[in-house]
Amino acid sequence: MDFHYTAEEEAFREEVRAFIAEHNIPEDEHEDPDALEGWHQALIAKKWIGFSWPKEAGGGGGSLIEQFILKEEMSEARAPALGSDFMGLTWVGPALINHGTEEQKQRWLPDLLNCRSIWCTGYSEPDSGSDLASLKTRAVREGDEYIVTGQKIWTTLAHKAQWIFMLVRTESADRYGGITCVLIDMKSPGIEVNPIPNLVGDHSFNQVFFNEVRVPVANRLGDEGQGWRVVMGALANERTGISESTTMVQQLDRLKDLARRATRGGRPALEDPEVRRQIARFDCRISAMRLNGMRHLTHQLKGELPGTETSVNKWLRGPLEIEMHDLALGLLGPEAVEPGDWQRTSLVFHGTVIGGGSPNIQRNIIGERILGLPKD
Amino acid sequence: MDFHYTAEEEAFREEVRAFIAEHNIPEDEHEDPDALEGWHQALIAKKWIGFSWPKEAGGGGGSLIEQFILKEEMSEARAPALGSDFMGLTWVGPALINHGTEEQKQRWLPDLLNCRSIWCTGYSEPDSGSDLASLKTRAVREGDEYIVTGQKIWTTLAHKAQWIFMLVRTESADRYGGITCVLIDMKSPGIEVNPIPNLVGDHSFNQVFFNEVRVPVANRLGDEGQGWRVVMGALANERTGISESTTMVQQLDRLKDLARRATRGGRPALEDPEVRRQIARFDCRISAMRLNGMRHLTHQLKGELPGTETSVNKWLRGPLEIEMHDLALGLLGPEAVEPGDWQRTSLVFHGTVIGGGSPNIQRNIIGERILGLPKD
Amino acid sequence: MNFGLTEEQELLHSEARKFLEEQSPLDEVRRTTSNPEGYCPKQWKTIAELGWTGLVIGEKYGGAGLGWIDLIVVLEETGRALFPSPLISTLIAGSTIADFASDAQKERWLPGLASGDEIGALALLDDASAPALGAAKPRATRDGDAFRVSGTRLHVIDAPNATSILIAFTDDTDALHLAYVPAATAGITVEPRETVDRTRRIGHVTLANLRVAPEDVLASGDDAQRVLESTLDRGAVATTAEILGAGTAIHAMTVQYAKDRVQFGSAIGRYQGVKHPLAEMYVDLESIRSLLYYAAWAIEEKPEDAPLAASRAKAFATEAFTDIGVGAIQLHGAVGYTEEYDVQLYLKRSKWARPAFGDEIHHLERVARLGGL
Amino acid sequence: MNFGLTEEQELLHSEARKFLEEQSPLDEVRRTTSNPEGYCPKQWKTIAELGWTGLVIGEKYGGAGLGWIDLIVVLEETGRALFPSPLISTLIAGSTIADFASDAQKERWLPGLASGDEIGALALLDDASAPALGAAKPRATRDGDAFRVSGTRLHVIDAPNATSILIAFTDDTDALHLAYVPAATAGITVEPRETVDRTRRIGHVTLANLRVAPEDVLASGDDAQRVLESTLDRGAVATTAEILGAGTAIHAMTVQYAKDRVQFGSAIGRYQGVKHPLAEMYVDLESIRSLLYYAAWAIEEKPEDAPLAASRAKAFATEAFTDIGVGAIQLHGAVGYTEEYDVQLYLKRSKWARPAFGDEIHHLERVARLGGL
Repeated sequence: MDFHYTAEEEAFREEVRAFIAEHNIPEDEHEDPDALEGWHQALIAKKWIGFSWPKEAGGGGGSLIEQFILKEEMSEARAPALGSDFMGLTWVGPALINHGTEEQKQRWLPDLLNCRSIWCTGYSEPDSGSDLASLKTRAVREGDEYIVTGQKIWTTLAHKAQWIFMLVRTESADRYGGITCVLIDMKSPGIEVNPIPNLVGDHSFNQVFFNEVRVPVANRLGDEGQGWRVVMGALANERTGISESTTMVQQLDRLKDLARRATRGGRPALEDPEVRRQIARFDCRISAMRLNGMRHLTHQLKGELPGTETSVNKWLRGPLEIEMHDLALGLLGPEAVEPGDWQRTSLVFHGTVIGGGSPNIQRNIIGERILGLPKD
Repeated sequence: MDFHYTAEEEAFREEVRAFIAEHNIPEDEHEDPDALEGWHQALIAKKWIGFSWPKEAGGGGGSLIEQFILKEEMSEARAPALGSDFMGLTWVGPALINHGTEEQKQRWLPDLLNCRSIWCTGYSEPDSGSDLASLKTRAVREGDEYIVTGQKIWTTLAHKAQWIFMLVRTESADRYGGITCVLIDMKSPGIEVNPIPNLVGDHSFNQVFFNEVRVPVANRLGDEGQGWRVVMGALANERTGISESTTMVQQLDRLKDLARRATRGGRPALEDPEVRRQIARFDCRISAMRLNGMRHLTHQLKGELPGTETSVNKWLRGPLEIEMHDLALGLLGPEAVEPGDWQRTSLVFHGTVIGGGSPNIQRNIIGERILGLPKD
Repeated sequence: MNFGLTEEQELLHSEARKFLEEQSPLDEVRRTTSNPEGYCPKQWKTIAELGWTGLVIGEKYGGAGLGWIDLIVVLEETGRALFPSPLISTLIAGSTIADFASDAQKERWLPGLASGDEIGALALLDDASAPALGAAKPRATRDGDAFRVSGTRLHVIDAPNATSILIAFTDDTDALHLAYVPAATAGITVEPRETVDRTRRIGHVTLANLRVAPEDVLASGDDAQRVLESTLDRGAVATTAEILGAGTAIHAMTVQYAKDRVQFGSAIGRYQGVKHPLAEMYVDLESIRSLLYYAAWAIEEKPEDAPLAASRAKAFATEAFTDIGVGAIQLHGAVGYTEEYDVQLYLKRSKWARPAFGDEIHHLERVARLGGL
Repeated sequence: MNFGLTEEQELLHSEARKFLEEQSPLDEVRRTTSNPEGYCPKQWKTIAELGWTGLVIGEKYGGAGLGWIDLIVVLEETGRALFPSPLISTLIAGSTIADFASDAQKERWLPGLASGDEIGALALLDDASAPALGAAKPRATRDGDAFRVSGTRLHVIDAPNATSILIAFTDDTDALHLAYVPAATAGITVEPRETVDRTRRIGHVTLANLRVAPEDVLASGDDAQRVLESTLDRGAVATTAEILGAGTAIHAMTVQYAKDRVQFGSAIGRYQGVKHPLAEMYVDLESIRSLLYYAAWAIEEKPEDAPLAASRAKAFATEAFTDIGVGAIQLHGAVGYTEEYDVQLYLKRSKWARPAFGDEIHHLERVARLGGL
């Protein structure tokens, strides 16, 4: 066991810190396109967008430990995201690298790495939430084209994306084997995007309708029927939960600040042992998330298959979000009825939690794939 | 809504109180046979054993509200049980009254009412816990006898009982319809009783083996295949949870006493708001149990079918027991490693909770029978 | 012994529900609450005609002359419907005046409160964790036989729409006084505040050298303490009734969703991971109902039990409703936190209900204290 | 960066497990713990020969010269096996002396502790919620260059079998001192106490005018505070290691039961009401492992992190193990609380582990304080 870093790793960390010192932008400008443009250009110059991708694909070829250091420092500094296109970099790039033809890579990867495209991903459908493989959107081949008809839901950023990376059904009988991955131009005739505002009125989700949309067969990624494998493979380099734990630490710091100025039963909240214990419990659990992530990273470094370990941290996060918000709103007291930061996140954090798969799914994965209990 | 009682009901309550004042015995003598003998004789004279049974069956013919008042006063006074044979009075008597022949009633009821018999009940089997209807002990008819072979488990007091009231399988194909109720003399050849001590070494459970035990057909209660109905019918007059809530109030009082003398983080425990809140939460939940029971009783008084309402209080009790013991052991601090009352009940209360059906079963009953969710 | 509703109460219950289902379905609620006043004066007039505003006001003052059980029966339904109106504040103002004010004060206020022409508000709370028993923050000086009162009360429910307000203040001898005054009096300013739960309106109430005449004072000294405590208990019980209705509604929506939504080949309600939380919510709602009924009964029939009963009900209901709100959203998955789906309206209500008339911290401490700790 | 075990540590791990499975299965544990001394001297000798008692003692004193990660690897296994022995106390006594004592003291005590001839005990705690930092209750007066110490320590783990004891006391200037003394010294009495968890032995230690010579004193003043705090952290980390092993064992037994037990036509592990609690226990155990590994690493490699890391580990593990114990019994149903079934032995261990070296109340407060609150 050794938490020390090599001299090269320490040097890389210093390089990241220097970069942040020079280029980081304040949190309230994270939505400002001009500020972000400079940030992105600096990242592109470093090849830190697509840092984990191999150099021959135009990526940074960063080692696992370097990726970890980069992400850790960025979260600590509350820096903007590593690129403008989360979906594209998380799903589309790795899938193209693993399954794309040379032509496909040439066509899409450079824009991805240079922040010149925005992708959305089409997995969920109205009747298939946790149960992705029950998707029904169908693609029927006609010559050199697929005719795609169906609908996707919860499609983040579909109203801004140029492309959608999505799963369609090319054969109906086979649950997994009938699924194919296609990349579709969002300007194609027959696509209609309807916003789904969330409970505080923000628009990030959409419903996307496909009415006989014509998609060149050249836009198919992988073979017909390989879609499930293409998408699941992109998950191989899944999150360790370490940067999530950094976010949670920052949230805990805000909660401590709130506790320092709040009252509880007429006395300063910090004189209430229950408040202190609750915060301490959050601290322990966040620390566990971070260290679980480190053990997971160690397994990755040793070349062991990542498997299902991320479910552990995903499950830890849900109750943590709920309980931290519960305490925060309690500390706010009557002020909790007015709009504010904690009030807002107490309404929308469910999205974060559900976004990682419903809590029941995480527990099923642990129970069935790790503990070997029978499937329900 | 009216929590007042009629003059007759108040008079009955006074009668109960006077009885208790005269006959009650201290808690540390509740196991003393001599002390109990006097108590039982006094109860028998009042017809308060089998108080809910009709007068023509030798019972007290007490109204529902009188039964409630009797039980309430008895629990408040921490008096001994209303009779020596809990199983017999709860299950066997009502089943005999509903389904027994005149001869069967004459044979068994008087002993039950006069504390001259002890019954045990044979439902659970090694492979059928929550799933009672999967029982396998079989009874094969030979002339005027059944030949019973199989085993029962968790048979409380089998080592002291003269009789067992049990379910056997007379037909294998029909899950519910193949079950028959028989009453067997525990001295019959072929019965073997093995003790199952619990985790603190107490002996109340047994395993009972039946090896070709001959049982006269006259000992069958109800028709062949009616066993399920016979047993479930005996539950019709189920507990409302009110006397359980009285027990919980007494336990809460003990917990408050413990909190008054304990320390927490180096200060008096009662100065710790968390301790005060936890105890207040228990108070609220126990109060809810009691009032839920009153609403249930009101439904019974109005002649509405009792149904599944008792599941509500059964589910409330389990977590309450767990959390109250958790706080008690925490308050005891290092003393919790030594034997003592709270330590003992912290080990054995699970029996109380599981005895009422596992917590999962209670939630299934509520989810399926009350909320109408699909069966699993 | 009868711990249930009478036939008349059952009828009131189903009529209230029917009325609200027809007149104020949730899309109507959404429309109404986007108006600045946050309620519909026409509907307000209608419920006043139905007798709701004067439920517990005597017939001689134009009220229905009913009791607190009837009141919670109606409030369960307004809670279920998230009916946006200043009903709770108006009812409690009327209830307190009817039980504790002088005949002259009853004459002055009760007919208007019963007819709905008056809309009440209760400017009583210091903060949610510690409602203002003991010395109230607004302070008064003597001005002949009147008082001059200055001070602020935050987050006063229904204040923006109120025509009259119950205030509490202490004089220079630290004696507590309660007074009921017209909202339009010089020296009273109401600053409306935005709320998470748009179906409720709140505001900060500032008293600046407000003149309170002797005839405005409802109670003074120990009397005022008693009336204030009882008024807050009534508020807690009324809020619990709305919690019960709202909690039952969100639970029913989630049960229905669990029956309809199919995943992996089964309705998700089949899975114990969905079924069991729904069962637990049901147990909580049943328990809230029992605690609430008893507290409402105690207000009228056994006032010495009312403080403990009210605090038990509000404490339990607050914690349970907070959990039910979050749990219901989770069980709905993504659809639960869309703007369009109604379940979120109830989640927002749970955020309002928590501090209203004392949060769980306040009421649990009171349960502990009244329970001998 | 490597947050895992080395190959040597993995080997130690599997050898420890193999040894205990063979030499100390649970029926053997039941036999051993019914003896008065509560452990098997022959097995003690064997594990000493395996090097366990001297794991973190240098080779020059006859120890194995290994580190704290190796130590927790072994204690995870003794916890899993509920191995009854005074190993924890002996290891911590050795670890503290090795790290903080003078050379002469090391010469005096380490060979015996390494060889298992000495059995240690730590008579340090005031009560579980507040381990005795600051002024320790036993008080000392000066007697020439020696001390005379009187006072009592309750519930001292392994005291009935100890041959030497670490004590803490304050002198008449309120300075703290730590001393390591032979248990057979005149003035020390050990009163064995019954325990819920029969696999552990505890006793009350009374010091009556005990003479402590200068050469017995390990540390004084601020030094003593530091050594005492570190010793208690080591105790907390060692206990957490045994919690991890015991928790993993009871969890594995329950998972197996859930696979084997058939009800309503399915193995009960299929139902989410069983599957999900088992998944949550797994998450807790993984988290205990992570927190524990880091705390053990910090003791040697980053002592400034050790107090927070140790308290996080013990606080989290204590609460999780308490829940796992109760949950495992519940999931077993009736069989879980029979004497015969082994799962109850682990439930009893959870009752012991909770207060040992500070309960969750103590450690959570420490986490809060060290976290800046």
